[in-house]
Amino acid sequence: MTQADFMPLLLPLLAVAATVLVIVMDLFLPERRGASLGWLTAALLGGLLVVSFYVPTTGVVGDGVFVGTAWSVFFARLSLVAALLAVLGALEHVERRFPRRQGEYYALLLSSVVGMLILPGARDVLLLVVAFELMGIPLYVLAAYAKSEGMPLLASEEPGSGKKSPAAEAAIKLYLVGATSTAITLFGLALVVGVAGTTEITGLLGDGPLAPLTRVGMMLVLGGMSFKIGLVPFHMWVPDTYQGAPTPFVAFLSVAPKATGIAAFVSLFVIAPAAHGGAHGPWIAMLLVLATASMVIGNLAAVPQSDVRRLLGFSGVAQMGYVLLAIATGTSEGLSMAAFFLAAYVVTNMGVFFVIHACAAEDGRHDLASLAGLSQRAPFLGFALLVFLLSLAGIPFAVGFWAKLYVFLAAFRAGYVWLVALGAVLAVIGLFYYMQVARAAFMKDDASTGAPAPTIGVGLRAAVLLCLVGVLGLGLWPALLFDQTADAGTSILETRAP
Amino acid sequence: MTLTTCLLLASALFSVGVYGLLTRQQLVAVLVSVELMANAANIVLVAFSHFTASPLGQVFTLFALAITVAEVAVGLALALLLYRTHASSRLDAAKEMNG
Amino acid sequence: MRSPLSEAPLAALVAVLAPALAALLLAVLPMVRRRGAPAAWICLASSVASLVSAGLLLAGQLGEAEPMAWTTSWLTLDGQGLGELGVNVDGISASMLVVVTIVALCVQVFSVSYMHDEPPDAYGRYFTYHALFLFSMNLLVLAPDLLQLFAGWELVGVTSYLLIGFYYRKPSAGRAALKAFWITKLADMGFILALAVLFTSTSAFRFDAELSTPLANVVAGLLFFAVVGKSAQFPLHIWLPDAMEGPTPVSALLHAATMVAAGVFLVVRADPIFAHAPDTREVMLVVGSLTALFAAGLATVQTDIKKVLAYSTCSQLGYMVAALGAGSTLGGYFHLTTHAFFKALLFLSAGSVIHAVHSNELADMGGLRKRMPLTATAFIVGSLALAGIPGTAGFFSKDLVLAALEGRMGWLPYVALMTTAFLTAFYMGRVVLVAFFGEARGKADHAHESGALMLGPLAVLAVLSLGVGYFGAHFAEVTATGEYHLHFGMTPAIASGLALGGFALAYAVFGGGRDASGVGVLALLDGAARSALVDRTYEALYRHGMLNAAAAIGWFDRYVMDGLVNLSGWLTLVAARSLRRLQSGFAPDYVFAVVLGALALAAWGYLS
Amino acid sequence: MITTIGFGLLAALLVGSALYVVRATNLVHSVLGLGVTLSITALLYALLEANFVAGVQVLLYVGGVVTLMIFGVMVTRRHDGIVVRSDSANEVRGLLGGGGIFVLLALSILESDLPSSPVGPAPSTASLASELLGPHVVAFEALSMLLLAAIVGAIVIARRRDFGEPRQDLVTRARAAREALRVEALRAEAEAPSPEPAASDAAEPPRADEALPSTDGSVPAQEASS
Repeated sequence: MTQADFMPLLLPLLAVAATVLVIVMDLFLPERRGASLGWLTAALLGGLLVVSFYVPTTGVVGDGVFVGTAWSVFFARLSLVAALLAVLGALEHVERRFPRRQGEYYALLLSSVVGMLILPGARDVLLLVVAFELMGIPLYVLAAYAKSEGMPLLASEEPGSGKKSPAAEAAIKLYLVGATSTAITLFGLALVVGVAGTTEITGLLGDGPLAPLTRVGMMLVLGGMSFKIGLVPFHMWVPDTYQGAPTPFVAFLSVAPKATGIAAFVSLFVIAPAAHGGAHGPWIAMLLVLATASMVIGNLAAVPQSDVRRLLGFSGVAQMGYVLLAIATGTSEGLSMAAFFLAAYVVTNMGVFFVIHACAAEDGRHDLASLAGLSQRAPFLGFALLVFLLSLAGIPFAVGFWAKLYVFLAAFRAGYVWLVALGAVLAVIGLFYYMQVARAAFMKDDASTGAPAPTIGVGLRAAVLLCLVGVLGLGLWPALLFDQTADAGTSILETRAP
Repeated sequence: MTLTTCLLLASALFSVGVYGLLTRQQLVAVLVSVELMANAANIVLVAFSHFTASPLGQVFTLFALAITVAEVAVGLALALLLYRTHASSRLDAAKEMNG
Repeated sequence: MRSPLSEAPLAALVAVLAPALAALLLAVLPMVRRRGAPAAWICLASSVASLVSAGLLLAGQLGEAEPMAWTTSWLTLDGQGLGELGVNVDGISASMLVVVTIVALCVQVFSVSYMHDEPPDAYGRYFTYHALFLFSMNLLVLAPDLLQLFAGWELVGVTSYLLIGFYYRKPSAGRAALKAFWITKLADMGFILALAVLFTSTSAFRFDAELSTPLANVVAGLLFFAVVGKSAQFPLHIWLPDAMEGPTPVSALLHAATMVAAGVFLVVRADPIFAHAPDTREVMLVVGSLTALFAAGLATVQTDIKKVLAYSTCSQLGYMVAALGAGSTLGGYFHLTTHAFFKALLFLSAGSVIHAVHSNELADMGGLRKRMPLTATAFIVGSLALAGIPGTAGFFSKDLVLAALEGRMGWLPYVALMTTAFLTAFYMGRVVLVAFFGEARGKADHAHESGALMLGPLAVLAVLSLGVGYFGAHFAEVTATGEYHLHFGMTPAIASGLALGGFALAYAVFGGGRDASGVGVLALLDGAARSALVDRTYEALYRHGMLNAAAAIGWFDRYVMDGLVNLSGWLTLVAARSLRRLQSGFAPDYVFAVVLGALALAAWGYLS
Repeated sequence: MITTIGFGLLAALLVGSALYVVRATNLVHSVLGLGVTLSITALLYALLEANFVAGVQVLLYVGGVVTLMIFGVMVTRRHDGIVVRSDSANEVRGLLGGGGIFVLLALSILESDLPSSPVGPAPSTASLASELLGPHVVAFEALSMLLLAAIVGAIVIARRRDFGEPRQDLVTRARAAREALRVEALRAEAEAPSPEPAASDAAEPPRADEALPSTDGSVPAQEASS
C-alpha cells in the first residue's frame, strides 16, 4: 500500500499518536503538574479537529475496509468536538478528584475516540467490531473512575461498610449489559458472516432473498448494538450509570458513543441493505418498534425523576428514539437529518451536563434542589441551562428546534405519520420535565437553601460557553451545519467500496 | 459431523451460556457464562471456515478471542472493585441506584 | 411613483431588530441589567424605535406603497429553499405591528412606575424579558412564511413563560407559568404537524399555498388546534385564568393585544389556506361561539378583578374565532385590533387599581371613583368599549362580527354571541359598580391616584378605544381583508339594546349604593329598576337563572375541564411510576431485559 | 466415521461441561470447568482442521482467561478457606431465555441450506496470515490499541495506590471515625465491667490509626484484609 492509501485513516492514526504522547508525557511530567495533561489533550484534540477541516481524508483504504466519505468525516468531527468539550469540562474535576490518575483518564478517553474515528468509515465487519469495542471498553473504565469514593478508610471498617461507591455500581451495570451485548453481537455476526462468506459490509447480506440465519443473525446484532445507543429495552443501564459516573465523563458518554453507535447502525442496517438491492429487511419494522418504545418509555420514565442526571438519561433514551425514526427511512435525506440531530444533541446535551456538574452540591448530589435559585446565584449558568433545556425541548433559535423539525419532516415524508404524531405528543411530555428543571433553576428561591454561587473553573467555563455558542449559533444559522450533513447524507449512499 | 450439527452444538452452548447469564448471581460467575456465549460464537465461525474452506472465519475467531480477553480483564478488575467497595461479589449488593 | 418610504424593509428590520438588540445588550451586560433603571430606558428606546418604524410602515401601506418583503433563504433542502427568513410588509402585518408596538410601549411605560418597588435586578430582568417578547412578537407578525411565524410563535411562548413566572418566589406563579407554557406547547404540536403536512405536499411553508380542499382541511385543522391553545379557546382555555399570576402589566400585554391574539393573527395570515377549508371553518364557528358564551358565563361569577378580565378575554377571542369561522376575516381581525386597545386599557387600569389597593379582590375595592377619578374614567371607557356601546370602538367591530353570523347554522352562533354581548355588559357593569361606586371597603380607603407615568398610557389607550372604530373603512382597505360598511339594521340595534340591558341588570343588582346617579344611562334606568315588578323579574332572572347557570359552568370548568388535564397528568405520572418499578437497580434484571429484547428481535427476524 | 464418533463425543463433553460450569455451586469449580470447556473447544477446532486457532485457544485463551478468572475468584474471597458459593436464582428466567434462544436458533439452522461437507481444502495457516496482515491489517492494529486500552483500564481500576488520593472529606471522615472509636472504647471501659468485650473493643483504635490513609499514597498492606 502506498502512503495515499492511508490518508483516510489519518485522523485515527493521529489520535493513536496523541494517546501515546499523553501516556509518555504522563511518565515524564513532575508530580505537581496541575491540569497540564488535560490542556495538552485538549490542544491535541483541537489540532485533530483543525486537521479534519484542512486535510482531505476521503478515499478508500486497502480493499475497501475503510472508506472515508463526507459522512465519516462528519462523524469524526462530531466525536472530536465531543471529546474536546469533554476534556475541557473535566479539567478541574480530574485535577481535583483524580490527581494521580490524570494521564490514564485522558489516554482512555483518547483511545475511545480512536474507535469513534474508525467506526463510521469501517466497511468491514471485523474492523467495525474492533472499533466498536475500542470505543466501548475505555468507557467501562471511565465510568468506574470515581472508585475511591466510598472506599473503606479504616482497617476496622468492614469493606463496603462506608458509603457504597456509586462508581462501582455504575460501571458494573454498564459493563454487564455491554458484555452480554458483545457476546450476542458476536454470535449474530458469526452467523451472518458465515453465511455470507465475506466480511465486507456491502456483501454481508449476499444475493437473493435473505437466508433465515442471516435474518436471525442481523437481528441479534441489532439487539446487541442497541445497548450502546440506549434503546428500550437495552437502556436500563443508562440512568444508573449516568448517576454514578463522573459527571463530565457522563457528558461525553451521553453523546459521543451514541452518535457513533448510530453510525454503526447505519453501516449495518442501511448501507448493507442498500448494497443488497435496497431490499427492506425485517429490521425496518423493528427499528421503528425500538424507536417507538424508546420515545414512549424514555419520555414517561423521565417525568418523576428528581436526580437531574437520571432525568437526562431517560430523556436521552427518548431522543435516540427520534433519531431512529430518521434512520429507519433509509434515505439520504433521512440520514442527513439524523446526522443533524446528533450534532445538535452533542452540543446541547453536553451543555446541560456541564451546567449540572458546575452546580452539583458538594456531596455529589445532582438533584433538582441543587439548582435552586441558580438564575440568581450564577446568571450565566442559569441562562445557559435555560437555553440548553429549550434546545432539548425543541424551541426555536436553539439548534434543537431544527433537529426535531428535520427529523419529523424526514419521518413524515417516509410515511410514518402516526409515529410523528406520537413523537409530537411525547415531545410535550418532554417539555414538561425539561421545564421542571428550568423551574428549579428560575422559579425557586435560593434564600431557603442559602447555597453559594458555584465555583467554576476556566476549562468548564470554556466548555459551557462553547456549547452555548454552538446551540445558539447553529440555531440562528442552521445552514452552516445543514450543508455539511446534507453532503454527509448523500455521500454515504453513493460511495461503494470497490 | 456436518455444518448443521456444528451449528446446533454452538447454539446449545450459547443457550447454556444464556442460562448461566440469567441465573448466576455473582459477577465472576456471570463473566464465566458470557465466556461460554463468546466461545459458542467462535465455534460457529470456525465451523463455517471449515465447511466453506475460507480463512475468514478463523481470522474473525482470532479477533473475537482478543476482544473477549480484553473484556474479561476489565470485568475482573470491576469484580475486584465491587468486592472492595461493597464487600461482596454478589450483584444484588449493587442496587443502590434504581427508579 | 415611488413612495418616500421605499426603505420599508429597512424600517421593518429596525422594528424586529431594535428589541432584539436591546434584549441581547441586557443579556450580555449584567451590570447594566442589575442597575434597573438603565435597563428600562434601553428597553423603552427600542420599543419607541419599533413603534416609529411600524408607524412608517403603516403610513407607507396607507399611502399606496406596494407590499414588499426582504427575505433570505434560511435553509436549503434538495437544492431548494426550505424556509425564508426575513420581513414581509403588507397591510396586515403593518397594521398588526402598529397595534402590537403601541400596546407594548404603553405597557412598558406603565411598568416603569408599576414595577418601581421591585429590587433593581428584578426590575432589569423584567425589562429584558419585555424586549425579548417584543422581538418575538414582531418576528411573528412580520414573518414571510409559516416557518418563521412558528419560530416567533414558540419564542412568544417561551417569553410568556418567563413573564408569567416573573414572581419566582411565588410557587403558584411557577406552576401557572409552566401550565401556560405546557398547554400552549401541546397545541403547538398541531402547528408542527401542519408544517410537516404542508411541506410534504408543497415543499414550502407559504401562507398562500394552493391546496386541495381535503388537504386544506387537514392543514387548517391542525393549525386551528394550535390556535385553540394559543388563543385560549375551549377546551384549552384553562391556562389563561391561572396566567394572571404574572404582574398585571404583563397580563395587559400577553392577554390582551399580543400573545393570545397571535392565534387569531395566524388565521388571518393563513387566510388563503383557511378559505379552502370549509369544514375547519365550521368547527371554528362552533368553538368560537361556545368559548364566547362559556367564558362570559364564567366571568360573571369571578371575584378577582383580573380573573374577570381573563375570562372576558377568552370570551372576546371566541368572538374573533367565530367571525373567522364565519368567513369574515375583516370582522375577526378588526375586533382583534379594537379589543387589543380596550382590553389593554382595562388591564392597565385594573393594574392601577391593584397598585393602589394592593389586592386583586373586588371585595377589597369600592368607591374608588372618588379617590382615583382618572383611573375610574379610563376603566369605564374600556368597559363601555368592551360592552359595545354605540360610538365606542367595540361597537363597530362587534357589529361586523355579529353581522357575519346572521343566519349561520340556524342562527345558533348568532344567538350565542348576542347573549354573550348581554353578559359582557353585565359583568363589566358589575365590576365597575362594585369597584368604583358604593362604599369604600378594606384598603380602598387609603387608595390614591396613580402617577403620570401610569396615567399617560391609560389616556392614550382610552382615546384609541373610543376612536379607532371610526377607521374601519381604512382598516379594511389597507388590510384588504374585505369590504367594510356600517350596518344600520337590526343587528346593531339588538346588540346595543342587550348591552344597555346588561348594564341595567348590573345596576339593579349591584347599584344599591345610590352613588350610581353620576352615570347618566344608569340613572335613566334607575326608576324602572326600582319598580316592584321589574325588580322581581330581575331578581328571578338573576338568582335562579344566571347565577345557577354560571355556577354550573364554573363547576364544569373547575372539575371537568381542569380535571381532565389533571387526570391526564396523573395518568402520565402513574404510568411513569410503574415504569420506575421496572428499573429495579438490580443488574441481572437489566441483563434479562437485554436477552429478552434480543430474543424478541431474533424471533421477528426468523418469522418475517 | 471416526470423526462422527469423535464429534459426538466432543459435543457431549462440551455441553456437559458447560452445564457443569453454569450449575456448579463452588465458584472455583465453575471456573475450572470453564477451562475444561474451552480446552474441549480447542479439540473441536482441531477436528475442524483449524490448528492455528486451536493452538491459540489453548495457549492464550485457556491459559489467559482461566488464570485471570481464578485470580479474580481468589482476590474476591476471604482468605479463610470458606468455599465461595455461587448461588443461582431465577431458574424460570434462565430456562425461558436459554431455551427460547436455542429453539429459535435450531429452527433457523434446520431451515437453512448448509453444506454437509467441506467445499474445499482447509485454509492453511499461511492463508490465515495473509488475510490477517492483508486486508485486515487496520483492524489488527486497532486491536492492539484495544488491548492497550484494556490493560491500562484494568490497572487503573484494580490498583490500590489511589487510596491515597487527597480528598478533603476522606480525611475528615477518617478523623471522625477514629474519634468515634475512641469514644466508644472509653465508654466501654467505663460502663462495662465485663472484661471480654472491653478487651476486643480496646484493640480497635490503634489499628484504626495504622490504617489511616496517608496523603503520600502509601497504604498499609493489611488494609481491607480484615
